[in-house]
Amino acid sequence: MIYWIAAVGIFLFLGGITVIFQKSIKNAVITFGIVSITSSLMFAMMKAYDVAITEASIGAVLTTALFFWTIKRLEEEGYNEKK
Amino acid sequence: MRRNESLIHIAAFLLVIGLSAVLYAVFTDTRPGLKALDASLKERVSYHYLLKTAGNPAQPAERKVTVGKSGYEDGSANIVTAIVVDYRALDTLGEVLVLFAASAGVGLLMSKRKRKIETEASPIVTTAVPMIMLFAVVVGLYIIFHGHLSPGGGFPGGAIIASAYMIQFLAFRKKFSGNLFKILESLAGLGILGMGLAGLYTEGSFLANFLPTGELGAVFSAAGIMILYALIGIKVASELSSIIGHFIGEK
Amino acid sequence: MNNALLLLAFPLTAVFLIPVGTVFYKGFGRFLSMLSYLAGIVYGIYLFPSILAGSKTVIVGNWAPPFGINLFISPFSLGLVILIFSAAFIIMVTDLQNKGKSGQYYLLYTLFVMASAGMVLTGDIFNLFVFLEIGGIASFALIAAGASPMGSAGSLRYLIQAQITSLSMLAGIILIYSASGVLNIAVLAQFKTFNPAFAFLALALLLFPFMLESKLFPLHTWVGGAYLGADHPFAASMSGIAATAAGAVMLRIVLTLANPQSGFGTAGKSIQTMLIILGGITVLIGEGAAFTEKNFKKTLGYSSAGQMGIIAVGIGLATKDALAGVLFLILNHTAAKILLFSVAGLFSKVSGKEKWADMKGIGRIYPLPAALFAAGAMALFGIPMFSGFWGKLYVLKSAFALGGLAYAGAGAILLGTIFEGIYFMKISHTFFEKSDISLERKHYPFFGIPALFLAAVLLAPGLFPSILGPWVQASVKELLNPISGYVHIILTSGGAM
Amino acid sequence: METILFALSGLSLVMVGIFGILTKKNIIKILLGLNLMETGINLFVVAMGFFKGGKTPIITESFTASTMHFVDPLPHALVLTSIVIGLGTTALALTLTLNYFREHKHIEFRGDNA
Repeated sequence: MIYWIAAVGIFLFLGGITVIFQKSIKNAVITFGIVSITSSLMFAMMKAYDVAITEASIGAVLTTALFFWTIKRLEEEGYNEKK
Repeated sequence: MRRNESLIHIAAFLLVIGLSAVLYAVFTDTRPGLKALDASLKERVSYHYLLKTAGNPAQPAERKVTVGKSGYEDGSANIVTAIVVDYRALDTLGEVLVLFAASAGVGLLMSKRKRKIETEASPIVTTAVPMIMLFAVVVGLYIIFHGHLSPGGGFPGGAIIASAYMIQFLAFRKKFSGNLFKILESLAGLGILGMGLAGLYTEGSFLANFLPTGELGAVFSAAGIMILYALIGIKVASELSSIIGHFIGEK
Repeated sequence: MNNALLLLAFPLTAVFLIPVGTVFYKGFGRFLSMLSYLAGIVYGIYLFPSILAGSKTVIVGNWAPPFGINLFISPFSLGLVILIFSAAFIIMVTDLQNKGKSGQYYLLYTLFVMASAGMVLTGDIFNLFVFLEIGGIASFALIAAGASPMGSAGSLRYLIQAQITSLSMLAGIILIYSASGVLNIAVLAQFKTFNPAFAFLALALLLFPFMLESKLFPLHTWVGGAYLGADHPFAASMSGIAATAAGAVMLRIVLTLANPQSGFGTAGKSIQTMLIILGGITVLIGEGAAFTEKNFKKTLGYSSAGQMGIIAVGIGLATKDALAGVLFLILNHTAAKILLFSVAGLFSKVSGKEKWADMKGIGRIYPLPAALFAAGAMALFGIPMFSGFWGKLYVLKSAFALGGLAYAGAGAILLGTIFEGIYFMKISHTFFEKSDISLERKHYPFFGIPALFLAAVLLAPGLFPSILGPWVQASVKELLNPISGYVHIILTSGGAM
Repeated sequence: METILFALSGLSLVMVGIFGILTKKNIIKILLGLNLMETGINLFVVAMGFFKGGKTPIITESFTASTMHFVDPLPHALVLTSIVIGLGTTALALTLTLNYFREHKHIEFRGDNA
C-alpha cells in the first residue's frame, strides 16, 4: 500500500512540475486535468469517495473545460502564444 | 531580463525550501502539547456524527446504529452527506452562495461580450450528443437522489448535469440567454431558504431538519436531506450551466 | 431568540429575489437591497436592548456546539452588524443618482454585505472561511465591474493574493481540527495546551486572510490596484465594510484564541507581538504611500491601510483602554471613509479627473462637500472633537503605559499621524486654492443628506464620548473576559463533548 | 505512515503551486498554479482525517459500534466546500483574464500595470 501511495504522490508532484514548466499553455491545461484526475484517485485511496466524485466531475472536467474555453476565446480575440 | 528571471526562480525556490523547513521544524517540535494528528477519531466531533449522538451528547457513545431501524437523529447512511446537509448545513448554504456569486459575477462581467461560432458540427456529433446527454442527466439525477445512501449528492450531480448542458453546445443550440437559469437559481435558492425558515418555525432553529428521518438505509429516508440535496442539485446545475453558457455560448 | 438569524436571512431573501424581480423591473435590485439593509438595521436596533442585558448564542440546524454551527449575538457583534448594514445603506443612498447598474451588481453587493455581517457573527472557524469566500468572490467581481479600465488587473492581483491567504487559512483550520477535533472557537478557547510552535503556525495561518483584508504590512500590495479599479461606492465599502469585518474577526480570534490564558498559551503572546510590529510598520508604509500618491482613490485606500495599522496595534496591545480606542477607531474609520469616498466620487464626477491634484479650486464651487471632506480628514487625523481623537488617544495612552515594544508602536502611530495630517491638509488646501476652473454648479440631493449625517456621526461621539459608553464598555468587557463571557454562554447552551 | 505520505503528497503539490505563482508571469499559468495549490491543500485536508485501515464513512449492515473503524468524515465535507469554492473562483478569474486581455492585449503581469 505504501508503495502505491508513494507512486501516486510522486506522479502528482511530477505532474505539478510539468504543469508549471510546460511551455505551451494548452499542454499545461491538459496536464493539469491529468493531475486533477490523479488527485481524485488519491482521494479514493483515502476512502473519501464523495470527494473523489466531486473532484472528478468539478475539479477535473469543468475546471479544465473552463480553462480550455478561455484559451479558445482568447485566441478568437487575437491572442497568440508565440508572441 | 534573462538574468532577472533566473534570480526570481532562485528566490522562489529558496522561499519554498524555507517554507518546507518551517513546516518540518513545526511538525517535529518536541515541546509538550497537542500537535497535528493528536486527536484520535474518538476525540473528534465526527465520532458523534458517526454514532448519531450529536443531538444528545450525554448519551453513552456505545449506542448501536443499525441499518433498517428508524428514529435516529439523522437518517442518512452516508455520514458525509449527513454532515454537509444536516450537521453543518449553514456551510452548505454558504457554498451554494459562493457559486451564486460566481455565476452572477461571470454574468455581470461577460454580459457585454459578443461571440459567434462559425464551424458546423458533424452529423456524428449531432447523433451522439443526445444519447450522451441523456445518459449524463440520468447519472446526475441518480447521484443527486442517492446522496444519502452512496457517495455523491447535489454538488457532483449538479456538475454532471451541467456538463451535459456543456456537451450540447458542441452540437446544437448556440444562442445563450441567462434568464431561465437566473430564475431557476433564484427559485431553488428561495426553496433552500424556505426550508431553513420552516425549520426555524417548527423546530426553533434555522435549517433544522424538521421532516421525518425514516429507516436508515432505505431509499426514501432522510426526507429533509433528500429535498435539500435536490434543491442544491437544481441550483448547482443551473449556476454551472449559466457560467458555462456565458463562456461558450453565442450571444 | 434563535430568530436573530433573520439578520442574515433578510439580505439572503433579497439576494434570491433580485434575479427574478429584475426580469420585470430594472430598478428592483437597488430597491430590494436597500430595503433589506434597512430591515437589518431596524431589526438589529430592536434586538439591541435585550442583547445589552445579556449576550445570546444562536444555534443553527438545532445542533448545539461543538457539533453544529453557532452564531454569537453580543453587544460587540450586534453593534458591528448594525454598523455594517448602516454603512451599506448610506453608501447605497450616496450612489442613488447613478442609474446604470444592473441587478447583478446589487445582488453581489448584498452578498458582500451579508458575508461581512456573517463573518462578525459566526462562532465557527470553517463557517468563517465560507463567509470570507462569499465576500471575497463578490468583491472580485465588484472591483472589476467598476468603470475603471484597470479594474481587471487590480481585481486579478487581489484575487490571487486573497486565494493564497484563504487557502492557507483552510490549512490552519485543518491543523487545529486534527489536533483538537473541534472547529468551534468557544470550545477551542478552553482547550488543553497546544504545542507552542504548532499553535503559532496554526493561528498565523488562520489570521492571514484577515490581515490581507485589513491591509497589514506584507499583505498590502493589492491595495493600489484594487482601489484604482473599483468605483467609488465599492471602494468606500472595501474600507468601510470589509475592513470593519476583518478588524472584528481579528479582535475575536486574537482575544479569544490567541490570548495567553487560552490553550494556545505562549503562541498567543507572540501573535499579539506580531500584530504590534506589523501594525506599526503598516502605519508607516500606508501613510507614506498615501503621502506620495496622487490618485484620489489610491490615496484614500492607502490611508485606510494606515488606519487599520493603528487598529492592529490596538488589538495587539489588548488592554482595556486600547480596545476601547480600537472600537472608537473602527466606527470613526467606517464613517469617515464613506464620507471621504463619497466626496471623492462627487468631485471626480463633476470634474472628470481622477487625481486630486487636478481638482484645484473645486471647493470654491462646491463649498459644502469640500468642507465635509476636511471634516472627515480631521476625524481620521484625530483632531479633538472627533471620535478619531478618542480612538488614537486611548491606543496611545495604553501603549505608553505598557512600555517596551509598545513604545515603538506608539512612535509609528505618531509619525504616521504627522504624514496623514500633511497630505490631508495638502488635499484640502488644493480644493480651496484659487484657480481658473469653471464648472457649472449642479445640485446633488443624494449627496448632501447622507454626508451631513456622516459628519454628525463623526462629531457626536467626539463631543460626547459617553453616548457610546455603554456599548464600548460592554464590548470591551466581553472581549477581555472570553472565558466567563463568550465561552461560558456558548457552552452552557450546548455543552462540551 | 500512510497518513504522512498522503499529507506529504498534498504539501508537495502546494509547494509546486506556490513556486508557480511566484515565478510565472502568464495569468493562465498563475491560475493553474493556484489550482494546483488548492488541490494540494484539499489532499492535505483529507489526509488529516485519514486513519490507517479506516473504512468509508457510510453505514452498512456490517456496522457495529464496537468494530467501528472509519476515516474521519468531517474533512471530506470541508473539502467538498473547498472544491466548489475553487471552481467559483477559477471561473471568475478566467472571466477577469478575458477582460484583462481586452484592456492590455496580452495576458502577462508586467511591471507596468497597477
